[in-house]
Amino acid sequence: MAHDNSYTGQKFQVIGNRFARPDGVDKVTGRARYGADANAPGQLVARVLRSPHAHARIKKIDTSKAEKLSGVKAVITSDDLPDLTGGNRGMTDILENCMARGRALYDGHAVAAVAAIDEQTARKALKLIKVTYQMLPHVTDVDEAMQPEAPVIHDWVFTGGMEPKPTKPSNVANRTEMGHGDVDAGFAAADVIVERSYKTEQTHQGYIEPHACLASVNPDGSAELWVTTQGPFSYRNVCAGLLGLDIAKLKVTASEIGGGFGGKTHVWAEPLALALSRKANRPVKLVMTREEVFRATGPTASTSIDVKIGAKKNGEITAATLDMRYQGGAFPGIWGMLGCMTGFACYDIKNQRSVGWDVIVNRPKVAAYRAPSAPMAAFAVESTMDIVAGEVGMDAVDFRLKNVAREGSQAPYGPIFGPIGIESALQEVKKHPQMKARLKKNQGRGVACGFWFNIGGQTCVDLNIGEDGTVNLAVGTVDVGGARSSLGMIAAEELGISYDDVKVHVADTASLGHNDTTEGSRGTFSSGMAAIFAARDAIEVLKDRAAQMLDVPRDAIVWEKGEARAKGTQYSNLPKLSLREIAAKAARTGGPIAGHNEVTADGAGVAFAAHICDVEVDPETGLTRVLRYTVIQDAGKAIHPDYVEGQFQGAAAQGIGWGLNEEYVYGEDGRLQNPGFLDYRIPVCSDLPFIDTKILEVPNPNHPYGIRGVGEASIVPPLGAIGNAIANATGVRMHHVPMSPVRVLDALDQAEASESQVSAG
Amino acid sequence: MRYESPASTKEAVALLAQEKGSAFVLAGGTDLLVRMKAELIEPDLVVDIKRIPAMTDIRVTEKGFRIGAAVSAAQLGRHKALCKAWPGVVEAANLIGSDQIQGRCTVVGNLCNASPAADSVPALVAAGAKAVIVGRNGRRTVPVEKVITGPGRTSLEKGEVIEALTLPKPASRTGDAYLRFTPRTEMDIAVVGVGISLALERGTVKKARVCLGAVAPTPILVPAAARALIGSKLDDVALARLATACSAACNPIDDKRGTAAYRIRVAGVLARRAATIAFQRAGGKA
Amino acid sequence: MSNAVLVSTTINGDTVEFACPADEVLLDSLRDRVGLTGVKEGCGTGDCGACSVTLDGELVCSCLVLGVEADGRAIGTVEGLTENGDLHPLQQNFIDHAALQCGICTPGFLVAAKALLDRNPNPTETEIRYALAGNLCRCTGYDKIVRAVQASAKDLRKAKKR
Amino acid sequence: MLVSLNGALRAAAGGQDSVNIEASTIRQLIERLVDRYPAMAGEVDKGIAVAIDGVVYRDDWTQRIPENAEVFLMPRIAGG
Repeated sequence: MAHDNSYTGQKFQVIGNRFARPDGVDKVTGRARYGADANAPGQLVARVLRSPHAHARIKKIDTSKAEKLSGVKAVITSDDLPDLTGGNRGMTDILENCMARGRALYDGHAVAAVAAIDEQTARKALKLIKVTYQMLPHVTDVDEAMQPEAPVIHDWVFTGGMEPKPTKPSNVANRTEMGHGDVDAGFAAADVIVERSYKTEQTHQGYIEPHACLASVNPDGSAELWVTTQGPFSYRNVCAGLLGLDIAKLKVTASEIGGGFGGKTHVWAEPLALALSRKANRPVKLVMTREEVFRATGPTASTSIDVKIGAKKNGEITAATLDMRYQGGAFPGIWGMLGCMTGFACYDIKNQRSVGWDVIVNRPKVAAYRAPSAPMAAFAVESTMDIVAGEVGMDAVDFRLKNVAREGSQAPYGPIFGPIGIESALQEVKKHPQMKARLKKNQGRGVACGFWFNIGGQTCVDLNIGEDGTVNLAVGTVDVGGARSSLGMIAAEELGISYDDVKVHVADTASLGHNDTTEGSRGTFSSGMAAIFAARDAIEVLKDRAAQMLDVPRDAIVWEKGEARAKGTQYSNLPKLSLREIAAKAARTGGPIAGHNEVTADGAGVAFAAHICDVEVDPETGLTRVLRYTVIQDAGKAIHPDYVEGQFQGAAAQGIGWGLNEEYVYGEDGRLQNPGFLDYRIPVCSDLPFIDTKILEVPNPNHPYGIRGVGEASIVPPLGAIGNAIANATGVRMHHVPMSPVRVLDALDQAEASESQVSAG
Repeated sequence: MRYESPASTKEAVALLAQEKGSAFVLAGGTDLLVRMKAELIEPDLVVDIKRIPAMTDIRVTEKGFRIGAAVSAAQLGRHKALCKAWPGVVEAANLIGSDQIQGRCTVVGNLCNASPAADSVPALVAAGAKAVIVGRNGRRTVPVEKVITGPGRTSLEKGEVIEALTLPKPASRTGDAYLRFTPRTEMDIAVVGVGISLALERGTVKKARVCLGAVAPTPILVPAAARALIGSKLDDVALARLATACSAACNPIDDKRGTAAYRIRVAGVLARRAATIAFQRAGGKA
Repeated sequence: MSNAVLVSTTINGDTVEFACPADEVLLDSLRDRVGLTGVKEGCGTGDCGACSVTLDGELVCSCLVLGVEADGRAIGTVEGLTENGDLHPLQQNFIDHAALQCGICTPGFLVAAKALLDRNPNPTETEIRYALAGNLCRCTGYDKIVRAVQASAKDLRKAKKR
Repeated sequence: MLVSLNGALRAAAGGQDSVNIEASTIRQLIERLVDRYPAMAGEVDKGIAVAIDGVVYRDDWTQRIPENAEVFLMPRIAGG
């Protein structure tokens, strides 16, 4: 896409400042309405019955007693959700994940649902539903699921990406291979080769707001859904498809969203709420409990990864390979593929090969989690990079710089990088004061890098100018982290007006054209692009109107600093017309003044980050505390620096939680043992230090302002940075994430044991 | 479910004794309401004891302290005399949950919930706390370590409630401490907890009580650990013997919060650290 | 509603009556019966702090209080933080310091931070972090929240001196 | 024009890591690929992206492909 790049590097009036967000007051006063904050007349309360078994055949569901309970208005099972997907595998997987069809595939899989007049009645009704299960063998570990003796979860899964195609079904949905060059020759040329294996456990996005919606289906086939989602348009399309509704007749309104991080990109229980509403012919409110959120929605993959890196004595990497096994829960995923595409992206490695396996297990269907798949691959690569640096006797940062990807380097997924920021980020690392902070006993420092693609996609905005000259910008990308401020700033910048004169809101699906889900750090990138074009579209209308008002030819009008002016000496006595003045006369100069844009915002700039982490390890308990932490990331262009920093800090905090303590713990019985915030330990305020940030701006040439997505890349480095810091503090390398006290103490013990063995021998 | 908030202990006892269905005492509610939410219990009667005057205050008595059963951990933390006399007990109580939980949770509730990992219990046991139990047949006083009989089980009989806990007036040169291990700094359940109180005479440990939490089905008083300290000036040898005794006394399980081996190991480590703090608080010099 | 109990209480200074089942938690009473949806549910088990309110001045999780317990007591929620229509310094500083992203945890943080500053007008960074440890935030990494609380403490101390 | 293939697309093209195809737009490129390798249709359904001279296009099939451009075909990605 050819863009006008003249704005890159221009002097901005509004962009780069720190304005108050438009939804700020609502959110600090409790007025903002989230998923669970809407009500409708006559609404019912929905509750979902979930399988307590990891894998079981559902022989019978007897709902008769529940149906007879006073106050129960609808009970549904999969029979109420006939398969209308026409064999579209992706859609049938979603349907089956929403409610089990003959088989419960994981602990927490929905089996039936009720709608009743109140919560008490709904709970009571669930207890009256009798499900007869026949237990089936289950598997929850990614490596075990790949073994030939493992129970095969789906008989229709034949590993894709294999030549020849396998003749027997297995739990391996796909094999993906990426890379370039000749790795065998590369390894042959290496002076040092390091091979290591790593494991990472499953984590959850952990948004504080549970999934919640209010569904209302009318007998005439029209329907409304108020829901906390990252993608109201995608929710609309999927729900309409699963329920057989017309897309235009299902209006989805995205509520304020209490965090998503990828977990609210997919439908979970929303189709159930709609089906219940249809059956009861009343509005139905469905709010998940925290336990349901953990057991049945969007965790990320757990992994098992082998990495091999070869280098010359001078530090040049000659070859590298990754073999990565990602479990995607009970349905096929694309997670191994994403691991292949990101693992080595920070480095210019001429001979590289990455193989990813997508594995099915009896766990909930994996959803995207902030730079999905990249943190695990990066943990393996960044840990091994430090080991190789040690083997060749180089400083770990210098070793990375020696091999760093630059403009012209080939990405693991094929293309050649344009201008990118990882080299600058590593140079900033070297300069950063944290690198000189003194480390005491049991303290250590680690550095790691991270990459994420970012995406663009279908986008559509409306910009409407009121008669007082204030501006409404309607966007279709949900604002998860403060994007409304940035988009308002962009519109103000283009129009040349004050930020206070622009109000941005997120439109419902009936009021705006399709917008892709807010994922892949695309919100500000793509809606920002559309906002620029919509503003320019409006400016053309403003110029038309000004020409009329001044009675000059259209092409004599120019737009500068929020004003129309007729250029040329013959017009020098004419006044300038402000946007406000033109807007006031709109009714008599041709009607409403608006700007629109529909765009496929391709050309998202890739994002890179480098982090510095200082830790202290208690050698007697294995406890690791983060002492200091710095994030350096390329933002292309920071529209609102506060919220860019906020993305960096939030992503780093999630990565730290993942690295140290967060994990799904499954029992032998295949049940999740810690579905709550007490034992699924996300970092609390006292666990973290201030997180220092440094925003780099290497403009993305494919965006008019040079914007890159900033939301995801900084969750990628923390796992490796922490591992490297622990190794620096203790001399012991961790191979299993999270690096919890039990695992660290165990590793310290093993190291001591092998050392004493060596000295004894 | 029926909710009652009687004004006297006697009334509370009568309500609990007469209830034919399942009856529960509501003090802070920080465990009870969680269990109700999870549908682990469905009470027919809940008796709120927070409007019973005898249960809602901390009294300084001739013998020491009397802590009402409905006194929140936050109240304990604000009681200067108690903080001075039994800092270990107060710091243990103040480790339970967040400030929000502190505003509600009680040490008696912590005790009656009978979790092996209860934070306040090892400190109370080490301090020699006693429970004042009231039932239809009158009141009895039992050492705190006799209250918990197993995970989630107590020696209270139907209709009995704990009205208060008593703590002795500490002898001079007494110090106590509680340490727990958790992966997070706050908002966590103890993987191991150690409560120690000791009394010195001329710089030497004269008396000691050591109680471990989260390493057995109930918090356990470890006499061998106390013996390791008595007669010592808390030198490295004594501390090593303490650690060994504590680790030896553990009978833990592997669970989602930690492995048995880890608990055994860390029990010794924490015991050493807690003993050092208690020793300093008692005025001892290493 | 079976076994409904009439509760008479004070919320943000106003006398309020509502009827609720005896086993309903205060969080649900506030949200569903009184309409104070600024009080958020993140977990229902006291582990996230999104439902923080004050009960007779004491900071609590409203998910761990029964609605009936509120009878005769005084409750404070995020909706009561503004005074005479003006934002409380904490509210203003949360906006100014970008201390919220998604904002779902914000009401709980504000109520907890106010409870902290009421009892300790000049907390250290560590004191702030421990006092707010019962409030989970998944968006910010807490950095800007701690800074906003520090700035508010300063503003409030200045206002007091005047 | 040499079009490099990545990931599952290699298997769909019988294991080749690049193919020779003449096309002036993304649409043309994809249509001709599917004609030649029917297995590719399944991959197109799952979603693919095209990188032209380093810029990744996920959706816009009207995009023109300049002569001598460096073209990579890869699976379409998602994000958080």
